Amino acid sequence: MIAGGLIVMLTIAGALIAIAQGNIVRAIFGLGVALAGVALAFLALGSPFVAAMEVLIYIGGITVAMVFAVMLSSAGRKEPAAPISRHLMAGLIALAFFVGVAIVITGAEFASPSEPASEAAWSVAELGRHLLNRFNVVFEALSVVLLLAIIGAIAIARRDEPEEVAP
Amino acid sequence: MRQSAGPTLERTDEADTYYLNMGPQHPSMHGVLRLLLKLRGEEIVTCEPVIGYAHRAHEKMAENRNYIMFIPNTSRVDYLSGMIYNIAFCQAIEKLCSIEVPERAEVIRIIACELNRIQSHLLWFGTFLLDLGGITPFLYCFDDREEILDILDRVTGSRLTYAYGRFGGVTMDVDQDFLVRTLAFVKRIRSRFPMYEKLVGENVIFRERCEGVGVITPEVARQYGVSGPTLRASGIGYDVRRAEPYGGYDRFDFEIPTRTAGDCMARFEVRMAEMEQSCRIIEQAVAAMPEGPIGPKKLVQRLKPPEGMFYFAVESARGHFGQYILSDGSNTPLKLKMRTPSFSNLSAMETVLEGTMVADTIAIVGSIDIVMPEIDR
Amino acid sequence: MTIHMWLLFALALFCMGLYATLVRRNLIAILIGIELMLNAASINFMAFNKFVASDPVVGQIIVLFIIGLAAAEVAIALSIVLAVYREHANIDVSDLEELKG
Amino acid sequence: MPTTLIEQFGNPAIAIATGVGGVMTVLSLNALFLIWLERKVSAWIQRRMGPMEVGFHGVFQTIADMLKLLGKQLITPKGIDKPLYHLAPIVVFAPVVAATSLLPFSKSVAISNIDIGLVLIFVFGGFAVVGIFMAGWGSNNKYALLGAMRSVAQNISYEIPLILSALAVVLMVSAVGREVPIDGEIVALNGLNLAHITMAQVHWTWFILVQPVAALIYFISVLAETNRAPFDIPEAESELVAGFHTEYSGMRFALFFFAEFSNMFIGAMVATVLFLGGWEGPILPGPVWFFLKTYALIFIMMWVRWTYPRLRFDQLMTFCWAILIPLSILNLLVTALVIKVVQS
Amino acid sequence: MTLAARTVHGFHTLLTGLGVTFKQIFKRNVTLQYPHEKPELSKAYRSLIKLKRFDELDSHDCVACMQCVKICPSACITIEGGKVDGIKRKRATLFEVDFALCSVCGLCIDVCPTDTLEYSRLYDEAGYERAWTYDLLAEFREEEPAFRERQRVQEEQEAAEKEAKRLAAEQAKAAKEAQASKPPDAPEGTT
Repeated sequence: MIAGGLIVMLTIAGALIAIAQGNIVRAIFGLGVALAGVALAFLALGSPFVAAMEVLIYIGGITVAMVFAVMLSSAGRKEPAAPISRHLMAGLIALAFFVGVAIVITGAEFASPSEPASEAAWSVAELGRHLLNRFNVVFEALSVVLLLAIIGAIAIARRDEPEEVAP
Repeated sequence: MRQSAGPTLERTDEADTYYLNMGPQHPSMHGVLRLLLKLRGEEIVTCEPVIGYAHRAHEKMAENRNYIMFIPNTSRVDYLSGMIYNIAFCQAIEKLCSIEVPERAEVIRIIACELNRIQSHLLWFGTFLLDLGGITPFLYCFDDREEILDILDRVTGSRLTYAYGRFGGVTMDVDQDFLVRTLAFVKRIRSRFPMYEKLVGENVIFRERCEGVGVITPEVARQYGVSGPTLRASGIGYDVRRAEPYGGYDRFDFEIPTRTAGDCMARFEVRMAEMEQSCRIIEQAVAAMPEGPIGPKKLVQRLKPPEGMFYFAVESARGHFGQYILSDGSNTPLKLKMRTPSFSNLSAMETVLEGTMVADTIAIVGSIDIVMPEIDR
Repeated sequence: MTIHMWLLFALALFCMGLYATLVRRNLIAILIGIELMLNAASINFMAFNKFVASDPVVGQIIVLFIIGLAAAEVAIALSIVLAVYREHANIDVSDLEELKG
Repeated sequence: MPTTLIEQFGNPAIAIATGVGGVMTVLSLNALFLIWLERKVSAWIQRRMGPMEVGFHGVFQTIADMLKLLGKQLITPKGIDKPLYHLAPIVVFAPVVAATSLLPFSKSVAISNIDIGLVLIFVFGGFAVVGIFMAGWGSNNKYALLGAMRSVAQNISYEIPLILSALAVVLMVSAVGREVPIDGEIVALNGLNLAHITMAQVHWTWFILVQPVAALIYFISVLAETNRAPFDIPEAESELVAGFHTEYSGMRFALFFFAEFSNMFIGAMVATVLFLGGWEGPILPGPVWFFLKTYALIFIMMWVRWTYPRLRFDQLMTFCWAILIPLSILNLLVTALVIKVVQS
Repeated sequence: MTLAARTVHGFHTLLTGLGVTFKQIFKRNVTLQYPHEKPELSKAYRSLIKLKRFDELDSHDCVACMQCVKICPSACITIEGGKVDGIKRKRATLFEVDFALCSVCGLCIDVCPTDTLEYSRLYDEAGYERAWTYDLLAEFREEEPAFRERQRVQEEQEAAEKEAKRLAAEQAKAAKEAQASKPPDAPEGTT
């Protein structure tokens, strides 16, 4: 329970930095903190492997790529503050969404599975086996998507003159 | 923009570029050179060398003292080939005032100068590798270089800033031991060349860093007055020792190594080959060492040079070193202008560095072997 | 923590992401918002996976899928950021009007 | 099977405290020794003596340096991004401690034993990148920023061959199919568990013998990941002064330095586990073998550093993407094929 | 060359490099542990100048001719002296060298008419001040009166000898002259 509270606080604090910080690099590092919190949440929810992947790909890859893009594009300049009306509107939408869905969630009843999954079912081996048998399509689709994304990214980011592509 | 955290990549007049001050305090800038680089990412858009941080007014000092009192200054202009500069000044004055130099003194001078040239090339080799990130060859070179310094120390008493030359000769005679040790050194350095070749010359990383990097075309070289090994690496076989022989160099048999590629690798090869040629000269000089006096008995102090302009050039370790003396007939030069090779070599960098990468800058500036005090004087 | 708390936590994260996406004008800041929303969804999946599902593998695989997709999405989005920046020297979305009909 | 601290102590809080304390002790001693060794190795190669004054052959030189660094002023430059600048050394250093705690030093000594230990090692390796970025960005220095950008690009690129070559070993572990009794029951070895990887290499069946290419790729990638020469481009002192830690002084700098040497240590330890059979070896006890192999690898890393010049950044990237990654993919494919053929 | 061949060749050169450095590990060190071991100074070793002690004088022979002061490019030599009471030989009463300015060029040694300057074997000099003036006469100062006394005695002796010689010469000359001016007498024997 305490651990859960800490995880929630860490994540929300990181997310707050991420959305409120005008300095984009700090916002990205805030996102990193939030993602670390999410990874801890995954750990608490019983899957160390997914937590590890979250850190490896999100923190080690995605946030770093974002900072890289910021540096390459001088996007780190402070953006002009949005007009208050926009803040209000967005805040209202988000709040309304939160309240609406929160009511649904608190009112909902969730059936527990008749018998809890065995320890072995949580193992990485099991995950891998499923990924390559039952969910083979997901795996293949993901690989195709990633390949296309790489090609697309290179095609978009490439300068007109042929040069070596930045990794 | 300054307020925002992080080093903002200052926008220059061109989009995507920013300035980087490399030097005057920077680990790889030899002495105090400042390169004002305009970069796009790591690529150099323009490069502007800024000099003058080591200016000590040697030329002005020459105007305020007798010819002989300028002798200690000469080695300090280029402290890496101090002996060559020192002797060159004496040779210039000897030619100006028609002072005879005994043959033995000439041969001693040639041995000392060639040892100094090898020493300078060795130090260049070491620091060049240091710039490229290889630390160990630097210390091996220093091991060999120490040997030369010890040998020269035996006759000159100094290790770096020699005041060995006097008008009409040298200060101290060499003994048998000096000659023996010199020959032993020649043998030793010859045995070290294959090691350097294995450790550095053949190394794939070194070759990758050097081949095709920083090409100085013969046209650019001519345009900027590039000289010395840097020029010879671009395919022009100009060497003052051969073009306008001085100090008895015409008596010896040696080659002028040239390469045509003009890149860092060519400059490396030319210098390595030059060390071998210097070894050859030394061997011949030791064999041909005549007996006799090493200079006038009494110090030649009061000179009566003819009025007028006078130019004398030698081949220093870095290239064509010229001295332009304007004399009014008194014991003090009206003007002493030094034409130093590093200065011209460095001025070519503006053209050569364009479009290269930051890491190449280090390699290229390192490969032309500049000595900042020589540029600033 | 109960499943309800996890879900509310995820919801809060999602709403923060939503807010950021609506308010911010910097392309990368918007991307941050989207990432937050994706992660909120992932937490939901993991929570259901732990408390409701009988087979714990499915939820994990979906989360892995989301992570993979997010990586692909970020790669594309960042390359767009760079391309836009190169064209406009600016990545403020309100200045991007060329695609308007 | 190593018993973990949690099993020994029962109470996780005590176990964690002991674990962190133990890891810190090992890391500190190791850093002290490695810095001394680095100086000595460089001295031997360069025909010098190295530190000779403080203690016998300068063994206490590093401690003296540590004291000096402790006493130095902490200079905080102007215009920095304060939180990032101050957090960076910690973010760089913390994963090192975590990663060390994952390694099985011997059959009976290990701080933790996690089924996905190998994955976690890479996770913590990826973490350090963030810290380097924070340092480079937060320092308000162009050299630091360039260094950080180079460092991150390099680390991300070399992670690919690193993981791919380790994957070949993971495949081998399951292919060996050895089943060992652990705690009374027969368990199939798990390729992601570091202790299991070690146990798959008993009786001199080290994976370096069957996977030499993977071992070579792994070693090169470790050099690059730990920013060691000839891949020390992020902190190439002749180009970028000191790279991402240019603006750090005193203990903050010491922390970066500490992390760098510890990373080298971890890289060598993981390589020992993956390719050199970890604690396995005759006569001598497990930890001795483990550290012997680790330090032999570290010696090679130092030897390499003091021999070669540095690559240029684009050459480094080309080397990774054009040679190492295709080679490691090929190696992985061949490994998988051979295993399939042998099994059927 | 194909990429594969180049890669293999590259690795080969790298291994050769490793071989070279490995061999060096077992070679003798070339460094000196400086404060414990000191290098052997060469016979031409240049350092601060000093005054040579001549055997026949048992002292230096600086005559304060100011030649070295005039030629010194760094103007680091200060000399006072000249004629001293009691003796004829000129003596320096002050000879100071500011070693911080000196560039050890050796022109003063070359120019010295009495050859009384030479290089000392002063080694590892270090200090905390900028002023770095050496009094070259320090070792001679105490014995200076004795030297002057000796010199005075010697000069007197010389003068006396000279005087005696002169007298003798004069006498001889006078005698000669007297002889010459005498009218030619007939030899005694012949008279």
